[in-house]
Amino acid sequence: MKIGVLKETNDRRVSLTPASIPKLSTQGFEIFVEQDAGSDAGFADARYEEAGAKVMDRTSLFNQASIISSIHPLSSAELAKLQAGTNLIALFEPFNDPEISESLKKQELIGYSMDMIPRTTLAQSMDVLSSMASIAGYQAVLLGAFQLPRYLPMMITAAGSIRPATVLVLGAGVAGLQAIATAKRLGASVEAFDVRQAAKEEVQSLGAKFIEVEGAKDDSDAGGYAVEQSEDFLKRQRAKVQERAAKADIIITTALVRGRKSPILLPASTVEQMKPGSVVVDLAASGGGNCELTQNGKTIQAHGVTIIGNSNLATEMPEVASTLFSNNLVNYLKLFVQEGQWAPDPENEIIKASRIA
Amino acid sequence: MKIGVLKETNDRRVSLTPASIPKLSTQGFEIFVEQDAGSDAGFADARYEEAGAKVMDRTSLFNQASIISSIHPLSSAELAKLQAGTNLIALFEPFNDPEISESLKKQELIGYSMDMIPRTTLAQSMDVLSSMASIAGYQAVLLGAFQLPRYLPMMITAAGSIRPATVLVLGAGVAGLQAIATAKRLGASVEAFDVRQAAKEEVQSLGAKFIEVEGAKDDSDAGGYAVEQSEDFLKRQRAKVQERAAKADIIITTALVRGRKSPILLPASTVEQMKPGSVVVDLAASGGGNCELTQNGKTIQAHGVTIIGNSNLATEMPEVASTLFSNNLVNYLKLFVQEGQWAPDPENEIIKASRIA
Amino acid sequence: MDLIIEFFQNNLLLIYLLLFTIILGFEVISKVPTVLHTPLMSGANAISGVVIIGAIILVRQAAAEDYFSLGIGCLGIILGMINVVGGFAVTDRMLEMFKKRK
Amino acid sequence: MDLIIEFFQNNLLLIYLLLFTIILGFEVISKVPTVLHTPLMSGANAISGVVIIGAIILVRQAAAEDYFSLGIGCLGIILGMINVVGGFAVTDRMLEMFKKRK
Amino acid sequence: MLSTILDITYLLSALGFVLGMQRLSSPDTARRGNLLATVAMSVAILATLIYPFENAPNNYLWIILSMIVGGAIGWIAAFRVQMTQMPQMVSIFNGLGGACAVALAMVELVLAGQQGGATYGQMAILLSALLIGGVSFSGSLLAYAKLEGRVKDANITFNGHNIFNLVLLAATLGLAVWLGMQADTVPTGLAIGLMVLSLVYGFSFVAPIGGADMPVVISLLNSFTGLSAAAAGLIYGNQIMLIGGIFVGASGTILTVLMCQAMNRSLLNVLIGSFSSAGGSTQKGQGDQVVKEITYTDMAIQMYYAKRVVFVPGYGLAVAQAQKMCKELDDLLSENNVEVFYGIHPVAGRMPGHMNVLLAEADVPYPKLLDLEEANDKLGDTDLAVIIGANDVVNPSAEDDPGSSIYGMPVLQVWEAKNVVVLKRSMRPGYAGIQNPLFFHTKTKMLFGDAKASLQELVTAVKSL
Amino acid sequence: MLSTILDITYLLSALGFVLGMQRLSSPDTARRGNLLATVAMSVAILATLIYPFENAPNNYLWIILSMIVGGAIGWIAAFRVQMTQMPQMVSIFNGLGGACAVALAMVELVLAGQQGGATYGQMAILLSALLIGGVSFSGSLLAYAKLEGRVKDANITFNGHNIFNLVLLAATLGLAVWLGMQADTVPTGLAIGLMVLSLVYGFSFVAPIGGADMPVVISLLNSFTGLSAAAAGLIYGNQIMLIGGIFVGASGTILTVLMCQAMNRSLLNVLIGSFSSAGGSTQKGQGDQVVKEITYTDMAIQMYYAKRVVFVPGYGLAVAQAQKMCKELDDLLSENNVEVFYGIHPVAGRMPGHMNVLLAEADVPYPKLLDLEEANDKLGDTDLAVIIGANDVVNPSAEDDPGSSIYGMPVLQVWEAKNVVVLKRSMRPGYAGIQNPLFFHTKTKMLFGDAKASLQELVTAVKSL
Ligand SMILES: NC(=O)c1ccc[n+]([C@@H]2O[C@H](COP(=O)([O-])OP(=O)(O)OC[C@H]3O[C@@H](n4cnc5c(N)ncnc54)[C@H](OP(=O)(O)O)[C@@H]3O)[C@@H](O)[C@H]2O)c1
Ligand SMILES: NC(=O)c1ccc[n+]([C@@H]2O[C@H](COP(=O)([O-])OP(=O)(O)OC[C@H]3O[C@@H](n4cnc5c(N)ncnc54)[C@H](OP(=O)(O)O)[C@@H]3O)[C@@H](O)[C@H]2O)c1
Ligand SMILES: NC(=O)c1ccc[n+]([C@@H]2O[C@H](COP(=O)([O-])OP(=O)(O)OC[C@H]3O[C@@H](n4cnc5c(N)ncnc54)[C@H](O)[C@@H]3O)[C@@H](O)[C@H]2O)c1
Ligand SMILES: NC(=O)c1ccc[n+]([C@@H]2O[C@H](COP(=O)([O-])OP(=O)(O)OC[C@H]3O[C@@H](n4cnc5c(N)ncnc54)[C@H](O)[C@@H]3O)[C@@H](O)[C@H]2O)c1
Repeated sequence: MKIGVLKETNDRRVSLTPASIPKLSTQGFEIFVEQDAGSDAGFADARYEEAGAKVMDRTSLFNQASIISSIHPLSSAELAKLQAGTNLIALFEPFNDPEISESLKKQELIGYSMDMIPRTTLAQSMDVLSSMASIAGYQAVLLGAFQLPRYLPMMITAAGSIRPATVLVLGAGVAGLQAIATAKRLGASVEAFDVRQAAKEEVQSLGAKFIEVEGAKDDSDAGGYAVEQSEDFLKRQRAKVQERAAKADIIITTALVRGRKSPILLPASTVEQMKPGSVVVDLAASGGGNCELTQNGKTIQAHGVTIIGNSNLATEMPEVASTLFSNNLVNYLKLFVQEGQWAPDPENEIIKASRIA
Repeated sequence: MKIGVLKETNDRRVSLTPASIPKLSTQGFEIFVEQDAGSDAGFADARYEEAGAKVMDRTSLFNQASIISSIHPLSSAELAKLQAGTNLIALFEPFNDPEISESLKKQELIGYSMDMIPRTTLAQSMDVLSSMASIAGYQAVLLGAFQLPRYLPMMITAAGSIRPATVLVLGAGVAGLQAIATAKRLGASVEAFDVRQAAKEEVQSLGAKFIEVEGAKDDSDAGGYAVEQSEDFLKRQRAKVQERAAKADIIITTALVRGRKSPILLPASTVEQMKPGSVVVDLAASGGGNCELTQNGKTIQAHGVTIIGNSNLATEMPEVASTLFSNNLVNYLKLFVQEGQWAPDPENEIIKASRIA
Repeated sequence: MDLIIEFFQNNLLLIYLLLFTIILGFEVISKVPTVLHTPLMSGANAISGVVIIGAIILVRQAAAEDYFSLGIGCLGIILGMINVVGGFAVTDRMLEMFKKRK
Repeated sequence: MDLIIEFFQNNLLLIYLLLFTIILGFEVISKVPTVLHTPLMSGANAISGVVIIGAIILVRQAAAEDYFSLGIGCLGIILGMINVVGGFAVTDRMLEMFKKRK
Repeated sequence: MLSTILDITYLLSALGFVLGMQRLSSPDTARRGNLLATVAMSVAILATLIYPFENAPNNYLWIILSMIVGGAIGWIAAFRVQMTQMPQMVSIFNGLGGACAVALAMVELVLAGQQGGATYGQMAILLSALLIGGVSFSGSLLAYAKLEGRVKDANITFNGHNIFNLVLLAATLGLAVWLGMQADTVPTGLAIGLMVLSLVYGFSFVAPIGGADMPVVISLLNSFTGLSAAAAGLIYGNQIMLIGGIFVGASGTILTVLMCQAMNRSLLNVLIGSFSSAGGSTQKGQGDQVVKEITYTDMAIQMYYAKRVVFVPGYGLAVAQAQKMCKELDDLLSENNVEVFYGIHPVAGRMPGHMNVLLAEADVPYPKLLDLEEANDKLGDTDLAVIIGANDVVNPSAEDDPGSSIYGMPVLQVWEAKNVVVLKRSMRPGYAGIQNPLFFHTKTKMLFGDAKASLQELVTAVKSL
Repeated sequence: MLSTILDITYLLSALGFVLGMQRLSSPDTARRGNLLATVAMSVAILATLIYPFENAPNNYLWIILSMIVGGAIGWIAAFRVQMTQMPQMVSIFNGLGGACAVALAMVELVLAGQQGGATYGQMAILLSALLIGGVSFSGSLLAYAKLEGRVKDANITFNGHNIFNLVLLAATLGLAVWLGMQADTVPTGLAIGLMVLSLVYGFSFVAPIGGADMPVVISLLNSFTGLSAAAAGLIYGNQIMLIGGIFVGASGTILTVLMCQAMNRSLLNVLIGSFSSAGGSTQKGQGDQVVKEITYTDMAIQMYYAKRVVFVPGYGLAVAQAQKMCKELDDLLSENNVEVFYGIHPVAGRMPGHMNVLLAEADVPYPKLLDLEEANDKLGDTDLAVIIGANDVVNPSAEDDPGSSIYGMPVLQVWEAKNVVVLKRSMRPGYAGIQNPLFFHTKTKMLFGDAKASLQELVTAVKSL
C-alpha cells in the first residue's frame, strides 16, 4: 500500500501531516510526500522525512503511489497521467461537478470523495466537511470583526458608551454554530436563523437568539443535509431577514445546499438598508452566495457594506486545517485496510457512499 | 469661535463626527468641515451638513477657521499657509518630534497637543491615547488570531483535540489590558508582563496570568507613564520573555516609552525559537518596536513567524475610533470656552500640560 | 443532703419536665437565622411577662383591705401587662417586614 | 369521665412531660436531611429496645421456679438485646460513611 | 437514697437518648450521637441490673446468659449484613423489640390473672403493649421478607385486602376493649387470642404495601415499637422505658412523615393507595428491561464521598444551558477533595468543540477537560460517572452491538466506572436515534429532569450534607 | 373538675408558647408564631382571671384597671417607638417584667414574715425570684439608657469595675443565703436590703459593657426575667408560669450565645472583656469622622426587601474576580422581584470597558448595565446602592470640593440613593489616591473584606432569609 500526498496547487493546506505518518506506517502504508507539500501549512519536508515518509517530486510520486491523496481533485490533464487502477482520495464534490465520476471511470481510476462520507455519528471522525466548516465559522467571525469599523462587545468608556454589535448568522449548520459561539465569546449580541427544525434548539444551546420563520419544510429524512424550501417560505424568510439584517453589524451566511445554487437570503435591497461599514461574510459563496451581491473569492464594497465571499476560509488556518484533515483521512483509511492489506469492503456504508468511481 | 475639521491625509479616521456637532454648536462654536473628511470613517458630508456644519474645501477652511482640529499634525508646508494666532489641536507628539513646538512658535501659531493631556482620572474623558490604545489592543488580538494558523480556544473534536493557544501580552497598559481581555474572551491561555508594579494586580483582575520579573524600577511618581528600566533588569526580563515566548502562539507587545526608542523585549533570537506560524503584533512599532525584527507599518515573515508592526491599529476601526476621538475632543474643548467665548485658562492643569506653543 | 434527695424523690417528674423544657428551648432556638435574633428575643421577652399571672393571683387572693398586697400586686399587674402587650406588639411590628412580596 | 379527670389530676406533670417529649421528638427530627433518614430510623429503633429493661426487671423479680416468667422473660431479654446491640451496631456502620475526609 | 441514684441514672439516660437523637440528625455529629445513645442505653441497663430490688431472686445467671446470647446474635448480624441490606436488618431488629414487649405484656397478663385481676388502667396499658408490640413484630418480619424478596406481593394479597384489614382491625380492637372490661379475671386464653389477632393484623397490614415503600413502613413500625416500650414502661412504672419509648414513638412518627414527603407522597397514600401504585414510583420499564432511578440526596452522597467523579457533558447540557450549574457542583465537590474531571467526547454536542465553548464560558479550567482517550484511561478508576445530557457518546452498542449504526465509533466507556448516573429528561434517544443499553446497565441509575434543574437540586443536596 | 379545666388550659397555653417560639424561629412563620404565643398568653391570663378561687376577694376592679393601664401603656409605647429603637424598647419591657417578679417576691416575703415563717424551699424560691428579677430590672433599664445614649460609659465605670462587681455579687449572694437561713422569721428589712443590693448589682453588672454589645446583654437579662418568672411560678405552684419561665430562660440563654457567635465573640468576652473592646467593633475612626459598618444579615435584609438595588462595580470587583458571585446575588434578588441594575462609570476599572468584560463573562444581560447618565437618573429612586470595590468613581468630592484633583469629573451620585453600602477591604484610597467622603456619609455603611468573600456571605445570608 503506497500512498502519495500531493502538494495543493491553490491551497495552503495539505491532506496529510507528519504527525499522522506513524499511524499509517503501523498499518502497513508506505508514504510518499510531494516536495514542499506541507510548507505553506508549517510542515517542512524535513519533518515528513523524520516521521518516515519519502519526499519526492510530483512525477515520481505519480509513478510510485497506488493511492493518491489530496484535498482538491487533480486537473483532468493530470488525471490522464495516472496509471489505471490508481485510488484517488480527495474532495471531488460530485454534486458540483457531476461529470467527475464519469471521467474517472473512463480512465479506470478509482475515486473516493471524502465529501460524500455520510454525516452520521459513526462517520464523524472522518467528516472533513465538519472539520473545515468549523474552522470557517470561527474565521468568519474573526474576519468580520476585524473588518467591522466598530467594536463587537459593549464598552462603557470615558469617551462614550458603545452598544454591543449584532451578529446575524444565517444557516446554523456546523459553520454557523461555530460562528455563533465565536461571536458570543467576543461579546456580540447574536441572532441566528435556519430552516432545519432542530436548529432552534441548537442555536439556543449556545446562548444565542433564534429568529423563527414558520412553515419550514421538514428535513428529518434528508440525512442531515438541508432541503430546498418552498418559494413562499423563502419570501417570508427574506422579509424577516431584511428586517433583522438592517440592524445587524455583521452577517455571516452559511446556507450551502449541495448541488444547487445557494439560496439568496440577502438580496441587494437588504444590503442597501444596512448600516454603512457593516460586513457580510458569505461562506456559501462557492454555490453562488447567500447574498445576491456576493462575488466568490472576492471582497467587495456595496452600498457602504463590505461583502466577503469566501467558501474556503479554512485555508486561512492551514496548520490546524491540515491537521484535522489529516486526522480525518487517517480515520477514513482505516476502513480500507484489512490485516495490513488494501481491502475495502464494498458493503461498508461509508465506503459505499463515498466511492464515486 | 470657528473651528475647522480637516480630512486626514493618511488615516481613515476623522477628528470630529456629525454626532458631536450639536454639542459644539450649543456652546457657541461654528463648525467647518473639509470635504470628504469623514467619508472613510462612514460619515458622509451630508450628515455633517444635516448636523449643522459647513462643508468646504481645505483652503477656504484654512482661511475661515480660527481653530483647526485634526488627528495628525499638518505638514510644515501647510502650517506656513496659516494665519498667525490660529489655534491648532492635534496629536503633535512633541516627544517624538521635539522641534514641533519651536516651529509652531516661529509661525506664531498656538498648538494644543491632545496626547499631552495628563493621564489623570479627571482628564479621562479627553484622553485620546486611552481611547485609541483600547481599540488597538482589541484589534491586535483579532488580527493576530486571524493570522494564526491555529485555533485560539481549546477544541475537542472528532478530528482531534486542539489545545488552547497561548497569547503573551508584553506591556499591560491600556492597550495591553484590552488585548488580554479580548484574548481571554476568545478562549486563549493568556499571560502578561509589565514593569509597573500595579500591573500584576491589573492583569490578574482580568483573569490572566502575570509573569513576574523581580527588580523593576518604581514608577509611581512618573504620572502613570512607564519609566525606562535598568540594563540588568532588561536582561533578566529578556531571558524570561524568551522562555515564555518560545511557547506562545501570539505575542502582542505594547511597551511604548514616549520620547525614547521602544525597549526591545523580543530579540531576533527569541523569534527564532518560536513555533512556525506564530504571530507577533507589535503595537510599539512607531517607537522602533518591542521586537527587534519589527518593521513599522509592515507585516513581515521571519523564521516562520509573522511579525506585524503597526502602532496605528485604531485606524482599522475608523468609525468607532473617530467617534471616541470626537467625544474626547468635545470634552477637551469644553475647557476652552467661558460663557460662549474662547477663553482658555492658562492655569488649568490640563490646558497647561497640553499647550505646546 | 437528705433534703435534696427528698426533694428529688418528690419532684422527679418535675425535674424531667424542666430538663426537657430546657432542651426544647435550646432545640427550638438553635437553628434560628441571625435576622430573627432581635424579634425572637422580643418574643421571648413578651412570654416572660407570664409572671403577670402571679400578680393576678396575688391580687385576687389579697384581702380587700390589705393595701400593701393590693398596691404592690397592682403595680405588678401594670408592669407585667406592659411587658406582655408591649412585647407582643413590638415583636409583631418587627416581623412585619418579613411579609412575603409576590 | 370522672376516671379521666382523676387520671388527669394525678398525672398532670406526666402529661406535660409526655407532650413535651413528643414535641421534642418532632423538633429534633424535623430538620434532618434525607440522607440521614435510614440511620436515624435505625438509631431510633435501637433506642426502642429500651423495653429490654422491663424484661430484666421481670426476670430479676421472678421466683426461681416460676419457669413461665423466667422463660418468657429470658426470651424477652434475648430479643431486646438483639434489638439494642444490633441496632446500635448497624447504625454505626451506616454512619461510617459520613466520616470527614481531609 | 439508692433509688434516687437509680432515678438520676435513668434521668441521665433519658437525656442521653434525646441528645443522641438530636446529634443523629446532623451528618457531622451523627456518629457521636449514636455513641451517646449507646452509652445511655448501657448505663440504663447496667443500673437496672445492679439496683438491689428488695427480696428479688435476681436470677442473674439466666439474665447474663440471655444477654450474652442476644448481644452476640445482634452483634454478628449487624456486622455480617451488607450495606444494601441494612433496611431489612433494621426491620428485623425492630420486630424483635416488639416481640419483647409482647412477651412482657403476656407474662404480666398471666400473672395478673393468677393474682386475681388488675385495675382498668393496668389492663389498658398491658393490652396496648400487647397489641402494638404484636403488630410491630409480625409487620416487621413481613417487611423484612419483602425487602429480601422472599415473598411476592401477589401471593399474600387479594382483592378487598384493604377492607379485610379494616374489619380485622375492628375485630382486634373490639376484642381488646372487651378484654379490658374483664380486668377482674383477666382470661389468659383470650389474651393469647388477642396476641394472635394482633400478629395477624400486623402481617395483613403490611402485606399490600409496595416494596419501594417498605422503609416508610419500617419507620412506622419502629415508632409502634417505641410506643409499646412506653406502655411496658408504664407497667413497671419505669421512667426510662416510658420516656425513651415515647420519644422514639414521636420521632419515629415524624420521621415516617418526612420520608413520605421525600418521596412526594402522603402517609395515607403509602398505606392505603398502595395497591394501585405498587412499585410504580421507582421503575420505568422499557420492554422487560428495568430502569433504576436515584434520588438527589443519594446521588449527592455518592458524589460527595467519592474519590473521583467524571462528568460527561453532552448536547443536553447545552440545551439546558447548565454549564454554570455544573461548574458550581464541581466547585463544591472539589472543595471536599473529590477529584472532578470532564470527559469530553469528540462529537458531543452539535458542533465541534461545543462542550469546550460552554465549559470555557463557565470557567472550567482547561486541565480538567479530558479527551476521549484520557477519559477512558481514568474511568476505570472512577467512583462515579455523571452523564449530563449525553447519550450517543456513551452508548455501549458502539462497542458490542455489530448491528448498531454507531458500531465501531469509539465512545466514553463510562460503564467502567463504579457507578453511573445519567441526567436527562426522558428515555428518548439522542441524535443518532438509537436506544442506549447504558440506561439499563446494572451500574446505571437515572435522574430524570432538565439538566440544569437537576444539577441545581444536586447543588442544594450537596450543600446540605 | 374546674381545676382540671384550668390545668388543661394552662397546658395548652404552655404548648402555645413552645410552638409559638418554634414558629418564631423561621422567617416564614415568625409572625404566626408571635400570634400563637399572644393567644396562648391571653388564654392563660383569662383563665387565671375567671377561675373561681375559693373564698377569694377577687378585687376585680383593681385588677381590670391595672390591666387597662398597663396594656394601654404597652400598646402605645410599642407603636410609638421607631424601628431603630426597638432594642431599647424590648429592654424596658423586659425590665418591667423583672420588676413584676420582684414585686411578687417582696409581697410574699412580707406575707411569709407576717404569717410566721416559711420552709427553706419556699425561701429559696422567693429569694431567687427577688434576686434575679432585681438584676434583670435595673440592668435592663441601664441597657435602655445606654442604647438611647442617655448615659456615657465613662460616667458610670471606674478602674477595677470588674473586681468591684465580683465583690458585689459575692455580698449579694451571701446576704441571700444568710436570709434563706432565717426561714422561720423572714426579716423584712433584710429582704428590702437584698432587693436594693440586687438592683445595684444589676446596674453595676451592665455598666461596663460596651454599647454595641447591648443586644446580647438584653437577651441575657431577658432569660433572667424568664427564670424569675419561673421562680414566681413555683411560689404559686402555677405550671404555666413555671414552664413559660423556664422555657424563656432556656431559649434566652441559647439565643444569647448565638448572638455572641454571630459577632464572633464569646459570652465571657462580652461580659468581662468589655472594657478593652468597648465600642471598638463597630467603628473605625478616621480623624474625627466615623465610619459605620453593617453586618451581612442586615445588608441581606435591606437588599432582599428593597424595590430597586443598583450595584456599582469598580476595580475591586475585578481584583477580587467577584463578577460571578455578583451575578449570583443579582439572580437571588431578582427572583424576589427586586429590580437590580449595574451602574457602570466610564472609567471604572483600569481599562476602558473593564467592567463590561467582567460582567459579560458573568452573563449579566446588557440591558441591566446603565451608563453614567442612565444610572444617575435612576439612583434617586433607588433603595440601596451597593458599591463593589469602586472608589474614585463614586467620590462626591468631584462635585463639591473644588480643591480635589478630580473636581469636575462626573461621578455616580450614589448618595442620592436611600442607602449606600460600600464593599472594600480597608479605608485605603483608590487609583486617584484621594480620600472619599462618601465613606463617612450619613447614608453610607461599610462592609469590609474581599469583595468576593463578602458577596459570598451575602448570598448565603440572602438565601437564609
Ligand atoms: N459534535 C458535532 O459536531 C455534532 C454535530 C451534529 C450532530 N452530532 C451528533 O450529536 C450527538 C452528540 O452526542 P451527545 O451525547 O452529546 O448528545 P445526544 O446523543 O444527542 O443526546 C443528548 C441527550 O441530552 C438529553 N437532553 C436534551 N435536552 C436536555 C435537557 N434540557 N436536560 C437534560 N437532558 C437533555 C436528551 O435526552 P432527553 O430528551 O431524554 O432529555 C438526549 O438524549 C452524536 O450523535 C453526534 O454525532 C454531533
Ligand atoms: N478605566 C480606565 O481606563 C482606567 C485606566 C487606568 C486608571 N483608571 C482609574 O482607576 C480608577 C477607577 O475607579 P474605580 O472606582 O473603579 O477603582 P478605584 O478608585 O481604584 O478603587 C478601587 C477600590 O477597590 C477596592 N478593592 C481592591 N481590591 C479589592 C478586593 N479584592 N475586594 C474588595 N475591594 C477591593 C480598593 O479598596 P481596598 O484596597 O480598601 O479594598 C479600592 O479603593 C479611576 O481613578 C480611574 O481614573 C481607569
Ligand atoms: N452526526 C454528526 O455528528 C454530525 C456532525 C456534523 C454535521 N452533522 C449534520 O450534517 C448536516 C449538515 O451540516 P453542515 O454544517 O455541513 O450543513 P450545510 O453546509 O449543508 O448547511 C448549513 C446550514 O444551512 C441551513 N440552510 C440550508 N438552506 C437554508 C435556507 N434557505 N435558509 C436558512 N438556512 C438554510 C442548513 O439547514 C444547515 O443548517 C447537519 O444536519 C448536521 O447536524 C452531523
Ligand atoms: N487615570 C486614568 O483613568 C487612566 C486611564 C488610562 C491610562 N492611565 C494610565 O496611564 C498610563 C499609561 O498608559 P498607556 O497604556 O498609555 O501606557 P504606555 O503606552 O505608556 O505603555 C504601555 C505599557 O507598557 C509598559 N512598559 C513600558 N516599558 C516596558 C518594558 N520595558 N517592559 C514591559 N512593559 C513595559 C508600561 O508599564 C505600560 O503599562 C498607565 O499607567 C495607565 O494606568 C490612567
